[in-house]
Amino acid sequence: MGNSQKITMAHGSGGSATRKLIQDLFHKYFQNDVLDKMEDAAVLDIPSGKIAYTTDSFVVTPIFFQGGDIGKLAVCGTLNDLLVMGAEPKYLSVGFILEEGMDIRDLEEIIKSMALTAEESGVKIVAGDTKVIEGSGGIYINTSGIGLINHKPFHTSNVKPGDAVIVSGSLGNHHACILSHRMNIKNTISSDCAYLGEMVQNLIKANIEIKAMRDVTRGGLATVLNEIAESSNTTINLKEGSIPVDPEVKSFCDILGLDPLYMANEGKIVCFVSREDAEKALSIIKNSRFGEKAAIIAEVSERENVAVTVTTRIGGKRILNVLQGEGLPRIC
Amino acid sequence: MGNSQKITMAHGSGGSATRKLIQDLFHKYFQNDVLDKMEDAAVLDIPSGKIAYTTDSFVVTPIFFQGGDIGKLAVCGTLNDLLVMGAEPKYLSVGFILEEGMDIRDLEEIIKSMALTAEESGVKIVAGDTKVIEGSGGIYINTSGIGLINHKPFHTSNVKPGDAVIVSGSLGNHHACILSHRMNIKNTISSDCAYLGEMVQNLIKANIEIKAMRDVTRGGLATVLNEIAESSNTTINLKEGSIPVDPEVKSFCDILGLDPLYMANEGKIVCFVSREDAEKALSIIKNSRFGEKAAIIAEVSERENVAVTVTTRIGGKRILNVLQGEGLPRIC
Amino acid sequence: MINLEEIKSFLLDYSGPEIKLMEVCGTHTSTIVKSGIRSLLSKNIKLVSGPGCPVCVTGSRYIDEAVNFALSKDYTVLSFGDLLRVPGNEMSLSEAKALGGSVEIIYSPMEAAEKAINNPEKNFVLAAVGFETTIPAYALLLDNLIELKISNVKLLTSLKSIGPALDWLCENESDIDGFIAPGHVTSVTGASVYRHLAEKYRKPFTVAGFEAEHILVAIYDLVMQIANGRYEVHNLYKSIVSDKGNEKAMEIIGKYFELSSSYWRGIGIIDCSGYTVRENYRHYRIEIPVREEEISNKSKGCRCGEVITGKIEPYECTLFGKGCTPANPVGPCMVSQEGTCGIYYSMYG
Amino acid sequence: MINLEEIKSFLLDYSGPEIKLMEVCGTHTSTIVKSGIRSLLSKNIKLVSGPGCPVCVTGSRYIDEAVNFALSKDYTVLSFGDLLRVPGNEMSLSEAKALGGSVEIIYSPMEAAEKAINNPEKNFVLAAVGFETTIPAYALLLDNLIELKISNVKLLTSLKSIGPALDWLCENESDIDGFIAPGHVTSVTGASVYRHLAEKYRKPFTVAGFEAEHILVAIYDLVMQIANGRYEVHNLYKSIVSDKGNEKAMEIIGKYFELSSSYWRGIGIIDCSGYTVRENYRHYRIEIPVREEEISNKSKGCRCGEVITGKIEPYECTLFGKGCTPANPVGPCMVSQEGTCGIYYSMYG
Amino acid sequence: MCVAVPGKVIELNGKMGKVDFNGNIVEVNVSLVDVEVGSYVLVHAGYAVEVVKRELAEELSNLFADLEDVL
Amino acid sequence: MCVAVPGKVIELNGKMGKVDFNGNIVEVNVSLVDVEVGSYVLVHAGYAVEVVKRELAEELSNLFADLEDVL
Ligand code: SF4
Ligand code: SF4
Ligand SMILES: [Mg+2]
Ligand SMILES: [Mg+2]
Ligand SMILES: [Mg+2]
Ligand SMILES: [Mg+2]
Ligand SMILES: [Mg+2]
Ligand SMILES: [Mg+2]
Ligand SMILES: [Mg+2]
Ligand SMILES: [Mg+2]
Ligand SMILES: [Mg+2]
Ligand SMILES: [Mg+2]
Repeated sequence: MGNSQKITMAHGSGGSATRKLIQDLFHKYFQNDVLDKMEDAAVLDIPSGKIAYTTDSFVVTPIFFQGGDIGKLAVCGTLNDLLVMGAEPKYLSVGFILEEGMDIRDLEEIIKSMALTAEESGVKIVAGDTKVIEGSGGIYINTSGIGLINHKPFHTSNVKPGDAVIVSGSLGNHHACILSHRMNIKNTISSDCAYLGEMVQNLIKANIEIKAMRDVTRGGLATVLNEIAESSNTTINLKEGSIPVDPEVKSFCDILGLDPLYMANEGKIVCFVSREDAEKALSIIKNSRFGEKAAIIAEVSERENVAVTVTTRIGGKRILNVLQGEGLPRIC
Repeated sequence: MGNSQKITMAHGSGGSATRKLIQDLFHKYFQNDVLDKMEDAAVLDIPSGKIAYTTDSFVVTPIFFQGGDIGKLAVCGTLNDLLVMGAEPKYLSVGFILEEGMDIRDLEEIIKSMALTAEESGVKIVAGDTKVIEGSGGIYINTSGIGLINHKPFHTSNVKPGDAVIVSGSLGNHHACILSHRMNIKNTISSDCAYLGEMVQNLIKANIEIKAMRDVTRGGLATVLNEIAESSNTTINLKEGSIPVDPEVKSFCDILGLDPLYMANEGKIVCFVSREDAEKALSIIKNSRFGEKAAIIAEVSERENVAVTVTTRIGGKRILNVLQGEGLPRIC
Repeated sequence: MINLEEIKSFLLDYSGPEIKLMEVCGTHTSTIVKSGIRSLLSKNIKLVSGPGCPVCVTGSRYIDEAVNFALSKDYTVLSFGDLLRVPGNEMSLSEAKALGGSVEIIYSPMEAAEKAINNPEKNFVLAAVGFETTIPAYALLLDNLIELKISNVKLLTSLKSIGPALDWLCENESDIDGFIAPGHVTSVTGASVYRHLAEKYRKPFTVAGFEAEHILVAIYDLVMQIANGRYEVHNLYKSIVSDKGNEKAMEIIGKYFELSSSYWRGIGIIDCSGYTVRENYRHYRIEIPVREEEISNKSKGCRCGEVITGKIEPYECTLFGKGCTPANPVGPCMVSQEGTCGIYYSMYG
Repeated sequence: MINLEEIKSFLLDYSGPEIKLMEVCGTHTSTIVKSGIRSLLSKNIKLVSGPGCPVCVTGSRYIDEAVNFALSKDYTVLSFGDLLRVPGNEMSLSEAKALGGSVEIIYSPMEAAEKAINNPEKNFVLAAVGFETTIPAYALLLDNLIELKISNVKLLTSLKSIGPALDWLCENESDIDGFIAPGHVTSVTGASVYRHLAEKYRKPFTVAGFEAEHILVAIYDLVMQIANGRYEVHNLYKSIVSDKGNEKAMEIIGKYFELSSSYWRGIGIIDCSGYTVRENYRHYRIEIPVREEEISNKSKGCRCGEVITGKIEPYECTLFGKGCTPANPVGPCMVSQEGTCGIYYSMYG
Repeated sequence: MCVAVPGKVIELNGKMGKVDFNGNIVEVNVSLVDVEVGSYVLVHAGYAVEVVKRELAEELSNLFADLEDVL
Repeated sequence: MCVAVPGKVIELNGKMGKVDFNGNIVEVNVSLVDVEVGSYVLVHAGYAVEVVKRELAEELSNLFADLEDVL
């Protein structure tokens, strides 16, 4: 039956078609002791202490891209948000909003990818929901996540003058990858979409005191650094030449007049450590998965009247503001 | 500026327009010690033990209706899912997916309503996210929630032959209310959208042993009872005459050929208790907020070859199956 | 005077010769199943369902036509919800919609006029199916379209007349002993339309309402008529149905529509059993040729035709509940809220 | 031979008479700001920005026209992204889109042909803005439309020629001492177009590329020319720019477009400063009258006109960063990626 | 399809009328029946099919008398 | 608007050509320039505006000589 290959409104009815979809796809790939109970809420055993809790929705098009898909993105994005608070991600919830006409085989691929990413990251998907809306075959995914905090949580307010800023890799790859699809520019740029658990774990194991950490997503490095400078009341001084950008991405940006500092990444963090720890932290990151191109890109100083400054390639100085105006749509 | 009254793609950029939206609306109404930190994840203190964790997305149209709005629904829906597992709801995350063209004053009303409902229910909204997609002014809300389980969790597998089934009020009101708007039928049917914390608290305080509990939402009573019968391996025997349905709702259903047993509710639970506790539990529910029309509607027996049977008004017997085929779209 | 309890015990204890009654109307089927009426009858009284669900008797080619309009960028199809999941030879309207075709659900044909006024740049095709109960609504729509000079709505018709179908059944399915006549259709046509059939085929017809009591009383009446060798037309839905029906309604049907031969799924072409828009209003009609249809590939193995004609009950079809469910229907009888297979599936699983 | 370091120290230490240079091109403005070039110049060397952002010089009435097409059910507007948030008298294209208007972003005018072929049932209006760099792309599109007999695309033009605008500036803003000429426009027109202006107004013109080094060298060149009383046209972007420009490109512009008077926001109507589609291709053009415009209500207090003509720097406008930000722009200079106010805002906050 | 329910006419306005079904008010085309405000009509697909001669309770209680009439 | 970047022509096909910008391949209308495969062109809004006579590194190192020429 053609019916079985596309999502129709019936799949969102809450009745038998919804049940079948849940059994054939979600239940099949996401199975674990908690989810399998199929109750209205998952019941979890939590040791006393602090937990981290976050949510994000993912609306990217195309839904499949070089280096990932919307499902992998939805898992990694939320896990990284937990990670950068110093938490060990444990549990995920997933909410699907499917547009009528969504290809069910595509949905299956996405679900497989989520299951695989969750498994590799050591987290369980314990709660889920599916709704169907009218539309033209799109998919939107919300994930929320819970992580356990086993040590002092990272907080942007810990950042102090003298600290060094490390970025874990080259900038703009995810954004450039997504836009390449959309604008029909052929290249081999791959999204950096990844869960960075190993990298952060390695830093913690090496007793690096992480002052603050952020994943560099929507709004780009410029936006993240501005937020941290504001919340720690410092000024961050960026060295333009030190910022890693892949040549293919650089050229891609030039074609469209884009700036990698404002572009979204999905597997990059900035990490604030003391000047003393900087080189050691850098080398740990460089030796971790997804960290080869890491670099020290900035230092923190006493608050001047602006949040973030850049020393340019030719020695000029300028302010780096947050992303202004319209970003390009649906990158995450 | 007209710009400030409608959502545009810029509000989803992650840059300054997103920030302004967050500050002017989410931050303004959802303020609390955790959310105010504006980190990538909320850090929460949790006592050791069990927690309940759930998620749901809400895609109802119209977004404002008699008795509620999509925001109130999104809060109550997730809180009720925690409640029926025996948890005390504590924290919520909220993910907004906004379509370009969404009226910002409408969004503000929805956010206010969510804030009010959360406050009344004693829960904090501690994590949030906003994305903008192309479209025509719609809004989709995902909530996830965490509750603390302070006693034995309710499980559908606890249901045993001899148990009585109580429904906390009349059926079909939410569904009828939503459809009335859509079909331009004028009536005073109001959605039953409500958080049932007090009712459940009262049952627990009175030491009623709750075997299992479910909120009766999408798919209706028929679907919920079938699920519970399956997971407890019992048969549930419903008495048609005992099921509360408001006359106005009944007539509404007759006009459209709908069956209240398959219609969605947003403030109704079914509660399984032993035969001995049934009358006491019923009177507690009747004396709780939103419980006036509660009734004992069924009893549980040893598993026959079907899950749910109905004794009809004229004394016939039939099977009550789960919702088949297409429900009507976007009721929750 | 006999009361309900007496009728119930009579029907449960009945041990006379086996009787087979047909309820023609899908809404009757629904009441019978929802009220568990079969559990209240002796096994010597058998109820079978008839061709009284307009969706179920519609041919797959008709769906194909509607699907083509939905998929074409130039047209929007307006349809009752029930029709959406009926499989055509390629796909259903619901699948066409999922593929980006434009289909909007309506609840009354008269909504079409409003939609047409509000969207003058669009062209609407109204998928017009139904019996005499519904046809006056299409006629009233045409009245409205003409009055308001609306030209962007056309009717794609598969409109049926119940009388000729019953005639065909009496002719071809001689083991049906009596008919529960459809209450609402009869309110338009009048109960007198059955008199000629009753006499020609010597079968009783009882017009019934839609409460469980109506059905029980009608069954009792038919059993008694049969027992007594009578073949009369009885009207037991007096609050609505009269002998001559709603003459104004029949008149407006006649103004805009004319009888024509029509294809019935599972039966074939029956002369003068359908209605099409009259030639002088052809601007509002989409022509589709009346042709015999093969069972389509999409519904291989479907025995809808036999279900509709009371030859089998749904569970006698091997696909019932296996290859064919309301979520994935093979035949139209599984789709519609009035389709016998669908009703049986949701009540008996 | 002088090197970069020597030039940098010369420019930083320069203590001669105050010099005011205009970079005409928005992309130059962007390099200057992004590279922090102002921080490398003596305060006696002042850089002001010119009318070289096509979005910034477009009148509000033009936006109104585009908005009307977007809101009409019959048309889809194709536009470069930059134009979307420019306020018209009622609203911007972006607001029209949020209200359900149909607007699609394109990256090259030539995409219009493909869209037109793939959507024959739609009518497209291409919002065609730009200088001589971009106009050949519209000409190539027209070539394509004619060859493929595509008739569902029309151009709504606000196309500008940079030469007449510079003439106007030289005439009216006598305190500009020299011009950094736009590298890419000049690659089409040829560097020779400035010679007549240089001599008429005794001002030096230096054509520069878009790297920071290009700009520094061009500033140095202009300072030296001024110091030495010279007013020559120098081409310091040899890899791209020639004296005579791209003749094929100028030819195809001439084939499809003719010079016409044109309204420049902040300046007014300048004779022969715009291009419109020639009469023989009128099927592809949407007529809009050239009129003087009042400052619209929507941009009350906006001093874009003075920014564009180098009279003030953005932060001298009282709305800058307060009522007017890229998220809520009052004037077009705050909207475009090449708009001086927008560039200043994102770099200097 | 042939779902039809009785309601009370509460307003008349030319061809159209408002019909009340236990508090649910629907716009209905009444041009095919002779009614006044207060009449009960059977409504199907947006139009009044027939005037209802007696209410449901009355209909059911008279049903057995009707049966007796025909038997 | 006037953003334009140089790339290398890697394929020609009548009026159209493929241009490589450090691994980014774009379809470009090349009808207004005289090029062969291997040429560098400046691309703006989907068409090749001009042939690039020397690469960026060369351009920048020659810049000072060019300056000397004009000064
Ligand atoms: S069960 Fe399905 S396949 Fe069988 S007769 Fe009914 S509709 Fe046809
Ligand atoms: S800051 Fe805004 S209002 Fe002021 S001149 Fe620039 S664009 Fe106009
Ligand atoms: Mg988050
Ligand atoms: Mg995130
Ligand atoms: Mg983050
Ligand atoms: Mg759910
Ligand atoms: Mg849930
Ligand atoms: Mg729920
Ligand atoms: Mg629930
Ligand atoms: Mg987020
Ligand atoms: Mg269509
Ligand atoms: Mg339009």
